[in-house]
Amino acid sequence: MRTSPLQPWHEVAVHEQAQTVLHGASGAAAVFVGHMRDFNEGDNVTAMQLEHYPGMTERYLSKIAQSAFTQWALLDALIIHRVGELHPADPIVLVAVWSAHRKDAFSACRYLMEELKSTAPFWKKEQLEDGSERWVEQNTAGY
Amino acid sequence: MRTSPLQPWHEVAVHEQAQTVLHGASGAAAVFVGHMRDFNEGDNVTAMQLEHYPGMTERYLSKIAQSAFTQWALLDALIIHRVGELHPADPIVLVAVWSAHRKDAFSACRYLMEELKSTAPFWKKEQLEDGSERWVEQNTAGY
Amino acid sequence: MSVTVKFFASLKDLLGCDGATVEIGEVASVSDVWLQAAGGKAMPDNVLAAINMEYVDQNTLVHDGDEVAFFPPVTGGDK
Amino acid sequence: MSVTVKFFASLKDLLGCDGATVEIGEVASVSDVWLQAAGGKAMPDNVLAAINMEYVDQNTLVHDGDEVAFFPPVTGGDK
Repeated sequence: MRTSPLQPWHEVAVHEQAQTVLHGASGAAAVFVGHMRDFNEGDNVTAMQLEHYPGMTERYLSKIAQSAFTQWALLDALIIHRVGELHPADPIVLVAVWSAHRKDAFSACRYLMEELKSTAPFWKKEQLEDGSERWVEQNTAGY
Repeated sequence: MRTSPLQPWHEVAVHEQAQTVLHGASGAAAVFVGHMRDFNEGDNVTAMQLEHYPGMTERYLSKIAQSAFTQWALLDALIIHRVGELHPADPIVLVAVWSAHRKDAFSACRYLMEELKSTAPFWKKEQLEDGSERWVEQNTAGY
Repeated sequence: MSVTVKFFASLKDLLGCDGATVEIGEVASVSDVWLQAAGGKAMPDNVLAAINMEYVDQNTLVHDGDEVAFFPPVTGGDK
Repeated sequence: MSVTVKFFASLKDLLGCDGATVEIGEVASVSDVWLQAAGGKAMPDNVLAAINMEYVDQNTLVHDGDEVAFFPPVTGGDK
């Protein structure tokens, strides 16, 4: 959980450099970064408050990661999620996975994102252009 | 095509920063980086020569990218591939895709990698620990 | 027995409260805890619940000392 | 007619040559070009061919001025 701005590509580079066990063993890194958009459900969004449930959110991120490690041959994984106030274009979430093979890296990275989105307790309150605020309480149907 | 060492995460960060059209519009970046492993087909590998067909390789990378843009709602894509001499842990290939939505970003990133691996003309000559060399001419069955 | 109650996101706004400690009879479910803690306000549709940071359904029985949380659907965002 | 021939990777090693310009009769397929250019060496299994940087099969006819390339399977690596 990160309350300050996130520089996702820098985080990945630093992490990968430090994890010497990856060097030569990892053939595949799959990374997803979610950014805040300036438009949602037909409205321009100027800012967002990202709330979480301290303790439970970390617990579920850890569960999800453990589950990925049992399903695929992974060497390492890194998950960082912003909380607090965000603005359009700010990175919200980083999921990075390292494996010997790309199939495992891709599958695990996508699984981690889908599970994170559906089970980790995060809530978004959007601030719109007209100054009003709203909680985002439904995933957009389908996509 | 890149003959000098590749710093993939730095490339992605710089590209994303420069493409201001992404800022606020892109909700999802999916990135794959392939690294050289120190072990292949049961042998320790100390170096690798990556050969390509100048002109045809670029042509096929461009075809693949165009095909991805027709299949998914993408905002941007970046593909960089090393050629020349590589050593274990060196980045070989970077594929990065930006989209409003994660589904498109993930699907397109994976598609680009699979197509790149199966159609873009690249050949690997491995140098083994005992000094011998061999061309890698078959994809490992299945995975 | 006594349980700690937490409300998150829009429920916190709805109830004007982010949590409380409530006293409740020995046999009580998660929805009984809501009735006790929410000051008579009906539970909105789709509210999720957790006991001690694990998802549970509304019929699950609570135990003395439990932390019972209520929150709206998680909003990881669209796909 | 005249076509430019290129060999890549292990074929270059096998033939000791990375390319040539060959003269060939007016109706010639890709495999005819191989026969002409490879100095009598049989074509290994799985060799791929391209004309003017587009994949073609071995029966495709070539035209004057074409660039005909032969190479082993591309080795993007395992999955």
